[in-house]
Amino acid sequence: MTSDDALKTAQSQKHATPLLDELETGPWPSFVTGLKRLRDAEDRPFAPMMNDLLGQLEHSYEERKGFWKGGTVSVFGYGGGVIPRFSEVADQFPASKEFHTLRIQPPAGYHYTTELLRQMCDVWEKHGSGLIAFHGQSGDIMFQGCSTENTQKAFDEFNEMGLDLGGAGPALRTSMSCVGHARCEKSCYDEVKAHRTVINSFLDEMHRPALPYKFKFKFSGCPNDCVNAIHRSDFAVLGTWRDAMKVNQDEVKAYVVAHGRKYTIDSVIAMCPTRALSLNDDDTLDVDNKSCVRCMHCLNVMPKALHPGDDRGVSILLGGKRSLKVGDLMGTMIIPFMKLETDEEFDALVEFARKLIDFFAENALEHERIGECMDRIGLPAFLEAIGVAPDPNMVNHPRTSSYVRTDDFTAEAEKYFERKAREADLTVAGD
Amino acid sequence: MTSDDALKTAQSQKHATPLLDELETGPWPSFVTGLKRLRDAEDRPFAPMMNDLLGQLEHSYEERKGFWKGGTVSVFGYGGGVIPRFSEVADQFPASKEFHTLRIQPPAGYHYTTELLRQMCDVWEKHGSGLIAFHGQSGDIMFQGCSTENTQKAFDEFNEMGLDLGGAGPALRTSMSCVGHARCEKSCYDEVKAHRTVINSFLDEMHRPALPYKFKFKFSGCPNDCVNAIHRSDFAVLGTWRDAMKVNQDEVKAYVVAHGRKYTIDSVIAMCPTRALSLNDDDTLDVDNKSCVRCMHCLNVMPKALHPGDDRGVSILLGGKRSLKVGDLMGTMIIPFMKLETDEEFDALVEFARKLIDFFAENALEHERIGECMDRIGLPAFLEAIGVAPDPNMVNHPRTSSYVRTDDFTAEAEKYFERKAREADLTVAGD
Amino acid sequence: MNAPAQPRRPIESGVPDPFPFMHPLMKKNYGNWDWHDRPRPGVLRHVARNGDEIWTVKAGTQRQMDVFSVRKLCEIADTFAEGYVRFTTRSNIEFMVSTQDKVEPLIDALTSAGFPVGGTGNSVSMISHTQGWLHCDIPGTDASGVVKSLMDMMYDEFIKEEMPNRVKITTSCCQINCGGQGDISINVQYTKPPKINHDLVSKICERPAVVARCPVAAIRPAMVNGKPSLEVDEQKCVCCGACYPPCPPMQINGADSTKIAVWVGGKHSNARSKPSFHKLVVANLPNNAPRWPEVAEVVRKILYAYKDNAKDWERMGEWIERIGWPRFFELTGFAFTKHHLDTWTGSRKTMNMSAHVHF
Amino acid sequence: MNAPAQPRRPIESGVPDPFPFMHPLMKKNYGNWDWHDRPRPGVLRHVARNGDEIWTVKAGTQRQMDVFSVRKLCEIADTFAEGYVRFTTRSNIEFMVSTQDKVEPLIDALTSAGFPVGGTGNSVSMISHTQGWLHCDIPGTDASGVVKSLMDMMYDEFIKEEMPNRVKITTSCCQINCGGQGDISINVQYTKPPKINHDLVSKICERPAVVARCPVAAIRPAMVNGKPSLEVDEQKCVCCGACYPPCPPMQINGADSTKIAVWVGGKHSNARSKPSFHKLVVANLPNNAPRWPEVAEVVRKILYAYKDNAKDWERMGEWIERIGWPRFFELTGFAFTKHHLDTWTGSRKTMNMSAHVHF
Repeated sequence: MTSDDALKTAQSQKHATPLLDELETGPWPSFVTGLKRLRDAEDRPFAPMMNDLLGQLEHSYEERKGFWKGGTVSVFGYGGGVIPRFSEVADQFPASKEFHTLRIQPPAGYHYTTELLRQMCDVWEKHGSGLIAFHGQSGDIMFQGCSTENTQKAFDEFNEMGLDLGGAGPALRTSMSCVGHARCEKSCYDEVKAHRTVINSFLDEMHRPALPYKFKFKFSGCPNDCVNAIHRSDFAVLGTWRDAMKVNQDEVKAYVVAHGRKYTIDSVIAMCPTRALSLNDDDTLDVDNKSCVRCMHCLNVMPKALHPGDDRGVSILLGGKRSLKVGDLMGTMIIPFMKLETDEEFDALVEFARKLIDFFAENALEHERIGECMDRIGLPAFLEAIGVAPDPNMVNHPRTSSYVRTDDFTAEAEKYFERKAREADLTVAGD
Repeated sequence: MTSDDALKTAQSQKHATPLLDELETGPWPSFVTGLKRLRDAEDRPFAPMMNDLLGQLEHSYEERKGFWKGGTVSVFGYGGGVIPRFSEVADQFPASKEFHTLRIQPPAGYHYTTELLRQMCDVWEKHGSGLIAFHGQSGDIMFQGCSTENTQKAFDEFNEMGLDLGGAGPALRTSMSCVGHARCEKSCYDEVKAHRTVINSFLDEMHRPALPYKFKFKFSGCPNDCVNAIHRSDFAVLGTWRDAMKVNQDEVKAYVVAHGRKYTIDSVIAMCPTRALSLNDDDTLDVDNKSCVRCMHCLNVMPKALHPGDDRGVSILLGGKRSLKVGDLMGTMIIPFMKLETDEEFDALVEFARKLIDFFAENALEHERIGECMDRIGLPAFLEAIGVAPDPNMVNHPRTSSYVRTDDFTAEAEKYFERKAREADLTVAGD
Repeated sequence: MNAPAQPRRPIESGVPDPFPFMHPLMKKNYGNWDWHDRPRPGVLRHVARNGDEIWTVKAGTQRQMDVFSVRKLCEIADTFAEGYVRFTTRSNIEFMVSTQDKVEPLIDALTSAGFPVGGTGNSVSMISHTQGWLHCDIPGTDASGVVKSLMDMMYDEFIKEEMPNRVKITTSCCQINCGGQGDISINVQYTKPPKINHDLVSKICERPAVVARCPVAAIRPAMVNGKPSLEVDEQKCVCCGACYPPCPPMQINGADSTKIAVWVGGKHSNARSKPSFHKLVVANLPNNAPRWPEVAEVVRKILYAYKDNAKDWERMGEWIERIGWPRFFELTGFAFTKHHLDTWTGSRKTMNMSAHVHF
Repeated sequence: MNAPAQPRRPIESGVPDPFPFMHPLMKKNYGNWDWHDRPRPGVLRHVARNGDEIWTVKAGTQRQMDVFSVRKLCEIADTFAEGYVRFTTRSNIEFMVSTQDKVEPLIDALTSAGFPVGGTGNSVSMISHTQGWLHCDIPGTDASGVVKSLMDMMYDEFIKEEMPNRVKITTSCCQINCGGQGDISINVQYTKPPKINHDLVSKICERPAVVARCPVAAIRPAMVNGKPSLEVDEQKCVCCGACYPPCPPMQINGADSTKIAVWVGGKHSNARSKPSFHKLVVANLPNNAPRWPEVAEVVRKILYAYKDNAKDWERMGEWIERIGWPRFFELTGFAFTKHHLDTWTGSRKTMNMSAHVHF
């Protein structure tokens, strides 16, 4: 049959989806039921598209194969942010032959009013499929299912609402931050400010992809790292503190009374990774803050008794990524501590980010992430390039291999002592 | 002056050793004083040799450079065991122009009677320099300083005493075992029997070097590994046990009384690497033997209270070595447990050792240690070659990389289940 | 003839300011929270330094949501809560209210609308997942379907807090593994080298880029049937599928060869142990749409071995570290094979170079 | 003319049976010991299951011993002990006696003969060392001299048991590091590429074997002055000296370029933590014979930082793991430089891929 006939058929008759139907049973909310609701909204422009979408998905379930291919779709002025999808089986499912995704950056921290959500739905019912994901692995709201023709229209309306496209391709990507300051007692810095200040300083890199490969920032308020920054971003900003944790000994005692001594020792004291905790015979807690690595375990378990210290700031880790191509990497600790309170300190964060992006743009190979680039050139060369001095917190331990040429060791040591002397002067001056 | 004149001078006059003299001060026994005693024993044949030896050593201290070169010296019937040393400055120090070392294997466990030591001294005063090291890094007694001519004579006398040369070059090397059964409550197998049974089965490989590179066995009675087998041998045999450790709760309580609760928790309980220990509220010890990794810490600290279990045997680790050329390697756990009590079990150990030596001889590259060979071909191929089934105790954790072709996974899993079924049958049959 | 309308220039507004959309108590106490507890599964109470309290009710969603579901959630938020919601990284929705008395009615409303309340504390939270057949251009499976099947199986563990510590599960539709690390990870594992359509390679693929993409240097340019194409050294190929995205004619998926592997012990948090990668448990599971029962069974075995045996606060990987991998394979009944021995760069450091053993 | 005498054929007797040389109580209770304690530094009491006791007195030696020293030790063993001795892996000598009353006179005899009694329990034991200028063909320094100098400095720590745990120190005269891993390791570190005597290379060296020996593939065959020789790519060369043993004309030692590096945290035992390699602290120390004062000062700083700060039973490396490397460098006053960042194969896994930091 011709494509026109197929279109009519599609409008007049719903595809059978016996395999997908099996995903409507069971207690968890069913995405299939949702897709069908869209298909069955026959007064809406997206109903035929969603019927064919369901048809194609059922076809995938039958064949155990995907039937989308990429292509090129963008909005005026931007090079990225739309994920184009063209059907390879459009002859059978013509109404969903174009099913692009708009990646839209959510408010930092994923806060929404019902009003904002409804406005989004309004736009998406008009121009798109009615299918939305909160959120993609990328941290975007994914408005999934838009024809090529409607992409610009949908974007224009979202953009007028104050929303902007996210990143895709070899570009700065959409970022994420945890709930942090907004509702969490562990939060060590203003995540919203950091997230927005950094990302909004580099929108050109997001909207007009020109980097060797993707580059991601993520912001977690403490080492619990609820947005998985260390592994899932090239540039991870995690809250931490430099001084002693705060201990409320009465609450500690209350915990021991409530849970028992043996249990407290086994599940708190003995689980400290650096043996920085000891329970005194009077059931107060003895904390060796010099040995504490800010792992958060005891703070997590005793949220009333223990809190981060007052001298808060951030650590920055660089180079996290998934498998391709050298294998998974976690980010490496590069800046153990920086303060992040004053505007100058936020500026310094942006400047460091700029230095990194510039280094990445100039030095990474095509399709190479910053973590792979660090591995390729080695940490010493990388640090020199970005102007950061070596610090023992960057490594689990110093080198174990003697295979290195050390004839400039004494000169390098001198640099260290000079730097320490300068830092000591600054500290004195700052007191 | 001619060489003859120099020889006369050497005999008539002692070299000044102002630098070495500085090593005669201080409380620790001075090797220099010992060397001088030999030089000054003017009635002995070795005095001139030791005078020139001191002269050459002083020259090294002045120039900060060594002046020995290798060469070829051996005894009849053997290809190794003598370390040849020829002086590069023999014109100045002619009497020590040949200063070879005989590597002699000590009794397993380094046991000596004064009679044996005196017999050794007698031989060495007659044919050698009078300088002996107990013992070299190789585990040999090093009789240092013998002329080419006297090497055979010295060996013949040692050999008649029941002593044999050790290994050198690309060969089976001299082994070591800890004091073990002879005086240690931690000992989990008969180290002397293992050491002698294994090494004396392969003397041909020791005396006639024909392997790709050195191959070392070492025997430690428990995981404290007092002879450093894991790192310093290709084939490390360490005692261990499979059942529960033995706990004397009265001695535990006595320890807590003597040392205090907090101290006991901090220095015993919290130092257990797998949190397998917990102190009950009545000061008895709660041991989770399934989680215990036999690290020995608690047994070391409480030797009266805690002992290895009864079901003792050995673990075998393969591939330890120093830097050259891939960097240091510790041995990898290959046989987590084998019994070593009956003659059949000792035979099985020898057979496994034979399999390893054969594999090494056939597959290693020139100057490649077994650990490097394992790295080069990968653990799966190595295990297949030596006929050992994969075991989770061989690794810290299973693979983290998905980069492997797994289409035969199900067949491999079948092999595992069949093996487990066979083992279960054997266990039932053995009960 | 009219001049064409000038297209609209984008307003490059970037990340939206969240404060206009943030619950008033969160705005008021921004940066000043003191502690929190969990009065019941699915409910958090946060207390500010000034004594203010905010109550959060957390519910699971299907992630791929139709506008009707979104509007339903809005309706609940307006009727039973205070009009403010947020989403978590794992696609749960949170409703914030200022008084405790709103909590129970809100829970009832969500539950009766089919949204399970839970996912807090030591529960099995929603599975983090990727796009799959629904929207991806290179998928080996359909994450949405796998997740729905698994969450049905683990529903009780979402609405309760009975796990030793939180359980974060991920799925991925190809070996790029966008789903990331998880306490349990369910990922596509290809088992055969790509099948190459040599007629299309030179038309579609930038051949040097494809050659460069291979992690094991198994791809080389070749003339096939007189056409420039690419060939794969099947001895070297690790079947990772890295060549497929830049070169769709190198089809890595096959109805028989696209399999599922299950991994355990991945961890993103720094709590106690450092972040860690997940480790292989089982490979070669069938890609059995629509409900993947074999995968669900494997996940169930792992989950309940953990629930029954781990001590409080041990995450999956930490539990296994303590009891040892031999015992893990024993408790779960899976096979340990040569494929569990790492062979990738750095594998030497995964070997047990010690006498530490578990019996 | 007489036929030449037939040379004597060796008796391949291998490892001697130790039982004829073993103290009678050790033979009697072989495999049946129950526990031990240390009544004082240098003395061990072992108790057998049947109640038998054996007392061991441990003393330090110079390792490179003249026969007169050996005979002196024999004399002490016959007069004050029971004629049986053994040596430890670290060249200490042990005298076994069957009754406690022999212990004090034996200690006195050893002490007055200049042999320090100690090296037991949590002491600094004798330094494990290599041959050096005295006997090695490739040495960069003289281990015997370094060891004598250091043991003089640490004498008190040998005869006392005041360390947090045992301290095992090693020295090595070249980068092959025959001395092995130590809590503190004092090793030669070459700092310049080999100086090649091109006239001798082709005569003395098997060139392909030398090329193969280089860990960084920096050596290649070359014609120099019309002679076949070898050349070194100095950009690649890591100055390890691996080429020097198979090719003495590639001289790696130089009065100015042979330096000493000090490493910490190596550990052979499986107690608590798995065995570990030592890590770099300071490089480029002068090879300052005859007493190496700069090296001794570095070792002293490390040793006393450990003694003053570690908790009971922490070995050097375990102490540093707890307090963190930043604090270690702070307490000892050494510099942390780019050279402390590992660049060798597998170095990625030495990086801190976590938010765990020490301040």
